[in-house]
Amino acid sequence: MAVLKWLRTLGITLPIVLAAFSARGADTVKLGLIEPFSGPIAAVGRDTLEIFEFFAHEVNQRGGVLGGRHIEIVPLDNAMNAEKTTQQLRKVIDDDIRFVSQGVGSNHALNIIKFLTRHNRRNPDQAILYLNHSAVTTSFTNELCSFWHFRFDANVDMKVAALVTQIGRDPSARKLYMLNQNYAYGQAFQAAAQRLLAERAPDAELVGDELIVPFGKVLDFTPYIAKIKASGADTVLTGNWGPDLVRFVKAAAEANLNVAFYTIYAGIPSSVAGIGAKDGIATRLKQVTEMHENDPLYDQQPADLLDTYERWRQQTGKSVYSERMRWTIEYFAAALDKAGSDDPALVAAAMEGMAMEGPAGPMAMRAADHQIIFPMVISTMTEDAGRPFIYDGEDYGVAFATDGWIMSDAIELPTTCEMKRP
Amino acid sequence: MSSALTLAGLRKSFGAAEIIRGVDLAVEDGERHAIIGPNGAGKSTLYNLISGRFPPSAGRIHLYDTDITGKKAFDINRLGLTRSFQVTNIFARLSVLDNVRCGCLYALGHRYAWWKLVGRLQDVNEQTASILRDIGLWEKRELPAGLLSYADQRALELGIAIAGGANVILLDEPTAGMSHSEVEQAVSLIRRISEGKTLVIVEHDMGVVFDLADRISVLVYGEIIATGTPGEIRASTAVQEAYLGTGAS
Amino acid sequence: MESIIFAMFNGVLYGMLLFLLASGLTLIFSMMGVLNFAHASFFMLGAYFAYQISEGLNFWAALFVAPVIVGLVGAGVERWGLRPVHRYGHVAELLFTFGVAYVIEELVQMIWGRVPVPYEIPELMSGALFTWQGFDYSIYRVFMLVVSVVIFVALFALLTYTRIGLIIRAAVSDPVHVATLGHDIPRIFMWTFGFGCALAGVAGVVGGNVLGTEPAMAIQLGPIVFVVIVIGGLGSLGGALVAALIIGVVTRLAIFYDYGLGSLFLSLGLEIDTAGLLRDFTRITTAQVAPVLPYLMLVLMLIFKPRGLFGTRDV
Amino acid sequence: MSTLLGRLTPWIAGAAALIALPHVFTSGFALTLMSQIGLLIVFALAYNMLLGQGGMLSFGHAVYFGLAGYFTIHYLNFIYEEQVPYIPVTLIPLLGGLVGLFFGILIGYVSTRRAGTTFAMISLGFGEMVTALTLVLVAIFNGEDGIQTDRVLGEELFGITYGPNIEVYYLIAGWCLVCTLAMFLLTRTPFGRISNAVRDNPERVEFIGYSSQRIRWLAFSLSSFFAGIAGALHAVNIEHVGFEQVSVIQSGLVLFMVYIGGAATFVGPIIGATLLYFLQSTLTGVTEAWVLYLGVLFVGVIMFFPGGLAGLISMHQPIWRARARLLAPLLVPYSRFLAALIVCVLGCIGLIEMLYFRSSRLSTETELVIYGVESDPFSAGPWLIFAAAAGLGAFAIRKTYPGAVSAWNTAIADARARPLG
Repeated sequence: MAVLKWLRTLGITLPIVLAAFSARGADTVKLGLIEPFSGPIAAVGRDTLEIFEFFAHEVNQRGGVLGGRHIEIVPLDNAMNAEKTTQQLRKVIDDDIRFVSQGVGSNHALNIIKFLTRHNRRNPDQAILYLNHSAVTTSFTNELCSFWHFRFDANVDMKVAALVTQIGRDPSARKLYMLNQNYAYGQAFQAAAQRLLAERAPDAELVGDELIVPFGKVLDFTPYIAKIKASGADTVLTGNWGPDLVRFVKAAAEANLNVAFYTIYAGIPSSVAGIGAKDGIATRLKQVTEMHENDPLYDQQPADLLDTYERWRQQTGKSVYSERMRWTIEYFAAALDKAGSDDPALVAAAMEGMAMEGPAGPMAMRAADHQIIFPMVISTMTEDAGRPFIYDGEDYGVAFATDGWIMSDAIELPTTCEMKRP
Repeated sequence: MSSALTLAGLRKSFGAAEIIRGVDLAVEDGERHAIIGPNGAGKSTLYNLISGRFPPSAGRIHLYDTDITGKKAFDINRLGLTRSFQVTNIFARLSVLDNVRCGCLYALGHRYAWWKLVGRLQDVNEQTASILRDIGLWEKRELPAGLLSYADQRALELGIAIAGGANVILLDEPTAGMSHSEVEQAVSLIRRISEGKTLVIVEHDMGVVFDLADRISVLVYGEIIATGTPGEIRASTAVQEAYLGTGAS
Repeated sequence: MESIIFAMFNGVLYGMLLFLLASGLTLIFSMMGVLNFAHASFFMLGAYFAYQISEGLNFWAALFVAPVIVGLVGAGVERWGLRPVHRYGHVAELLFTFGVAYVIEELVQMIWGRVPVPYEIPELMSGALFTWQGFDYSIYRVFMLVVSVVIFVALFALLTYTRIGLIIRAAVSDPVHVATLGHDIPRIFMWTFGFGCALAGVAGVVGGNVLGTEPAMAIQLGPIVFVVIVIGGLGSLGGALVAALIIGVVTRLAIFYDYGLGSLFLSLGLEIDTAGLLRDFTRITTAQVAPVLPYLMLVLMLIFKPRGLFGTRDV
Repeated sequence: MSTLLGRLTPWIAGAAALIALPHVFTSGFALTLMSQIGLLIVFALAYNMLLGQGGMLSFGHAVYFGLAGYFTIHYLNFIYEEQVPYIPVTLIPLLGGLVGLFFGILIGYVSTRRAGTTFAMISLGFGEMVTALTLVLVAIFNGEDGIQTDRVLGEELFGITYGPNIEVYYLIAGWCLVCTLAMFLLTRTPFGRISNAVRDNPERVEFIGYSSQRIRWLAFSLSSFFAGIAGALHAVNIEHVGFEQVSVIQSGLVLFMVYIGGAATFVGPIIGATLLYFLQSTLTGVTEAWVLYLGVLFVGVIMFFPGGLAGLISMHQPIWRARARLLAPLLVPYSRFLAALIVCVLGCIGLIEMLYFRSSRLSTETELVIYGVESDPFSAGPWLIFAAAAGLGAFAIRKTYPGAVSAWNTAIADARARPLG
């Protein structure tokens, strides 16, 4: 069966690649993608690369940018190692690539921001622009904000705002238990939730607030489950990801803990695959995303976009789970055209304030801090809600169903950014 | 007369088994003292107690006037007692030269120095060279010690032990496994190096023992049954019965 | 009071899983003097094989077949990998198994991909067996406990009362002598290693679905298992059991009695600047450092009792 | 005089090479690569003071490398905030070394009480503990994000600012040379020799007046000192330090470098660090299976060439020294064996690449090019070819290996038979 699948995808993709090869010779606009393509979390980096290449190809098929030039994605492996990120940035300079994108690991994002700030100050003629597709540390668009950085994902505070707003709407969420990873990201999640809960979910009482050692160091979550049980909580709010989320949810399901899980990252492939359908559904696992395939709004998207999605599913055997990476490419292409040049400074200027139609209404790249603002949706893992979650051709027998949308005004938070423009 | 090494009421048990059962012995300064006894009599254990490999269960050990009971091996060595091993115990990957050199570094006061180069230490170089010539390994000084022949390794074992110039030397079967001619060479070597020092030697080859020793102690089942000059030991009926008798007949 | 017992019971459940993992490692170490760094990798192989088999057949088939396959793989690694390295000493053997751990992790990724596989608890046993303090204990939890206890008893009996156990114990203390009695020591070592790996495989089968089956599970679990056997005393099966239970219970209690280090410093009269670089020390609670506690215990143990709880020999 | 010149030749040549390299490889990527290799050489040599010279296998030596890095970054930031006395960046590595030394003395006291396997386990325990602490103590280590700095403190001697990477390269090259020389000289001190003796036979050392524990502790501390210098250089070069730098993965990498390069010789770690980091930086972009190849190479070295690459070279040194012509008869059997090895390896690589392609290929990648030829992993042809190559190669290895070994045996016996001279 598997072989058949491969053959099928091969048949579909071969013409695309041939087309891509014929375009290679032409003058392209290069976008360096610095992600882990080797090492323990290579899967995430490689998935990102696939999405970028797919949607860059879509843009190129439509006629490219700047009057026919193609966008070329240049993968640069950082092996999830900070020094490799720096090394790849120097390669980017060597090869005269003027645009980079990255999103996996906020430590690398921070490195890129700091590196480019120094580099662009010292070499204004060779400035490089950074498109951040997934690194969520809030300070990147607050005190650390930079003219050369644009974020196409909501930051932690915004995601927490969305989750907390939904908790405020949820009449069954009365007693809330927070559990987060004890490092910069988890602490930011915790702080934002503590700040926003009183205001947005006044009826929910915080009955527990816990930090754990991150990155798979906690092997057995049963003592935490026991504490949650003892606290009488009906809702869990967690920013955990990776094994820290998978083991947490599995332990809760095994103990028949009757609570709903509000999370950020429940819907990414490694979470769905690791948690599995049964445990995910039992814990009413919720995620906050920019879109999902079973939302009523999905079918109301423009026909050509739906076509593209369908092609994506056919070609890759994967669900559509990160819209924001598509936007990153779309924004990039639109800004290039608007600037009429591939000069990073002009492209950055063009991107500021740029509006685009999102899945649930307009979204905009806020000029003040280069943070994109868009509506977000909370959805719950269910057994059957139309399009099942697929990854690598495997049907995981689950889907996400919408709980509610949080519109831009509820997500947009003030920024402390004092943008220095060149 | 002062004793170089004094053992008083020494005992050692491993679990329920008592291997050394109350040994009293005084080795005079400057004498060559042999300890003989059948296999399993506890000779090696006795050496291990004296040299600090294990602490004794009871009793005291004195090196001259210093109580060394229960001291660490390196402390005892620093006080001037050295030993060789029955099973060759050298630094296999170091060169022959370095083996001997390591043996004399501490005694010559270079201790743990990490700011001096060994090649520049005149005193060490001289002493190493003289010992290498003594033990007949000067020609082979650059070979890794692990590649030496068995007899050469035995000689090197001896060289390491005496390199520090310790006053009291304990040798554990230095001629074990050697051919007849090798034994002769070894004996003359031992005679030379123990000149002016105190030597205690455990040996199975009775020729060697009677040739070398000023006095002999007989260890049987963890107890010393007799001590005396070679002549006295030869004449002792107790020794004859317990040990030599079986060997002689 | 009941909550303490409750926390301790949870600790025992977790500790027994740790023991299950450590038992094979201890067995291999006590027989061969080899510390198998790849042990957690064989655990991971057990989980992956179990996943594959339960996809095709069912969990019960996996429970019996997967460990056998892991054991055969382990025996193969010993025969064609470890045995030639034996002559270079224990450190080289340790290095070899370290390399094997790398290779196994990569092979697993090559075969099963880099994302977790959905290996789940069998439907039959996911129901609750009993409820205590409002906490449901699934049948599976108890099943894990039973498997661990059975393995411990069986191992103990095997080593103490059987002829094979006698030969194995003799082989440890005097391999030359046993060899002259006509026993094939390399062969015994090979099967010992295979058997130890099979035990890790059993742990993988019963633990993989609870912990999550993914390529990083070996590297996450490996160090803690070493802590168990070092604290217990290298080569002591009973020590491994006690250490595993202690670690299980202590980490549980640390989470349960969430005690802040800040208050400890205050009671010692130490004042820490709450804005300076050391501010985290006032904020940390024992629950947050629970996973680090075993390593702390390891260090303390090595300072005060370097041979471990029940260790009888040096390495 | 001529012998002194002879001894200095490799050092002068090394220095000349370090000066010349950035003029040969001018790209920023190459400069970063060479800078990293330079500091990794220091780290690898420091690690080899434990493994190769002292017989201590550590799984946690990155702790001293990383902690020195954290300290360096903090110190640079404090200089900006004028909270600490100014130290020129040129001398900052020394500060890192002292930090490494401090923790080396502290942690070394506990861990060097044991040798062998127990020591290895303790080092692993400390490694895990410190890695976990970097995530917990956010104020000091800033968790996953790590901490950053700007290495440009202002003008130093000769107007150097360390803004341009070339200046940092020369900083690293200079320190690398100094540290290498220092560590080389250390092997020739009483401490160095006794350290070797402890490696070979820790028990015997006790009977020539030395405490083997004390020697291990000293070796551990000094090694941590140099690891700290390397960590500080890393911090200056990358201007960032994160938990990866203290983690067991970093410790494992340096172990691989040292062992594959050859722990028994002084130059082994230099070869290992250069080769492995170069391969790692270039191969990761080419093949996904890089880590697998690294693991297999490591296992292969342990099983067949425990002396590592440098060991392979140095086992021919006695022959070379005795008479260079004795090497001639080795040529044919060696090339036979090498050819067989290459065929087998190429076959295996082909198989592995196809397996990887089938298991984790992206839909946007549709063809697999191996050795410049498009190989379709979904048809039998390439599988048969590569399997045949691997099989035939393995068979040929079995056939040619004894020949190579016996040729060496003959040559070495001839060489040893000649008198010293």
